[in-house]
Amino acid sequence: MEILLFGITREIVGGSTLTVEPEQPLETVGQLKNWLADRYPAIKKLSSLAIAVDSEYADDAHPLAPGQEVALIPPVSGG
Amino acid sequence: MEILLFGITREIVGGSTLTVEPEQPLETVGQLKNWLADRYPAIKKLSSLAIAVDSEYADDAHPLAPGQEVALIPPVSGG
Amino acid sequence: MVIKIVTDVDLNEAYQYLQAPGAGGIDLFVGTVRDHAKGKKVVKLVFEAYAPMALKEMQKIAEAAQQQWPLEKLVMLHAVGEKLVGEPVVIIGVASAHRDAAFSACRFLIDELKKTVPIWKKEFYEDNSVWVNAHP
Amino acid sequence: MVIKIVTDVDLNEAYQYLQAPGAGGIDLFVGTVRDHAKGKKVVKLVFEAYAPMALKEMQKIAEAAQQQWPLEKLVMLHAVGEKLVGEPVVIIGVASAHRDAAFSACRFLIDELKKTVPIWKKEFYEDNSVWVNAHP
Repeated sequence: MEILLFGITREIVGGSTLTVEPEQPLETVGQLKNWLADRYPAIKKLSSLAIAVDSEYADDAHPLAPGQEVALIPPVSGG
Repeated sequence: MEILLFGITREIVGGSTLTVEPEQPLETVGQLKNWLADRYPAIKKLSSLAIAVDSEYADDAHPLAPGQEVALIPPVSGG
Repeated sequence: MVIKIVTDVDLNEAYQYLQAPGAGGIDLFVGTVRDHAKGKKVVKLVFEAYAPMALKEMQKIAEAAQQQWPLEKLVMLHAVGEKLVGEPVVIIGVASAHRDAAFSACRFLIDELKKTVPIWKKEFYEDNSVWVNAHP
Repeated sequence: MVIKIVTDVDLNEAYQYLQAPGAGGIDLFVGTVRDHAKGKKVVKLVFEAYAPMALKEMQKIAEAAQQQWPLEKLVMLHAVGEKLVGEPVVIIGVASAHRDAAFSACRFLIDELKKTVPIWKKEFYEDNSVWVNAHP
């Protein structure tokens, strides 16, 4: 699974996409968040972290499936 | 005394200035208002009528004196 | 602070006056001629001002706003003469460090302008015309 | 309804989209780059957007505003890329028959935009830079 990165998460990971290759399949948004937090401690220090699936905010229970567009949404600051 | 007229008061009187020549001197704004109301019944039908003396709103007790700029201010509707 | 009574109000001119490095939020209100009023079709408006007094009253309102909110810049432009449907007749603009002050001050300025500034609007419908607010 | 993410936001373009014969009040909010933030001198800002999602979220906010207020026209323009002090970064505009709705909707739109739309701002000071809101 490849995920899109923006803002500070792009800088934390060091690239605008991240290829996620877990040992066990990540079935939900919540599992993806945990996987990321384990590998990138800096992510845990953010004020918040949301995940978008197919460009909609997705809660922790949201299922992940092949072919989705998944993106990390660190705290927004537009305007 | 000459007074400036605007908007509907200009149309009621039929001119942009009115020369006020009272039998007895008008000493206050209130007296001027009464004088006008007597002569122009249409003025009494307005929602309100204010008088400006030297381009400031003046209350009924405000004294009138030669050399002042006096204007009738019918209900405003700018904006 | 820029306060003017003019033949034509211009949005770009207003925006120009609102430039300030300390400003983060600019709120601009533009009053335009609407094609209807009180259920009737409006053809045009004509505005008349007692200009020296109107400018003084606008100045007072502007100073009141500046006392109440921390404003970087403030502009009030009002048109006189004939205005057709869609044309702008008044522009109020405020620049402040934060948007809260900009919105609140802009709203205050247009509300107060409508209450006290000696400017009069005649509405022309298809069959007659009326000085707005003149009668109860 | 016009919603865009662009390199440069333009006030005249926004005003153009707000023309409507039934509109009597137009409120425009322009967010600009302020020369200071949290007591530090700001040199520039850089904006980044997840554009397809940002447009969707802006659309949702716009629809929510249209349900809440009777709006004639609505425009939301947000810039991306590098912006210097004084430059506009976001323009929100609303046209309505009456000013109450225009002010309220404009305020709602900018407030909601700041809460949910996936756009990120990096503030560059003289000595360092920070992604705004990233950390508690």
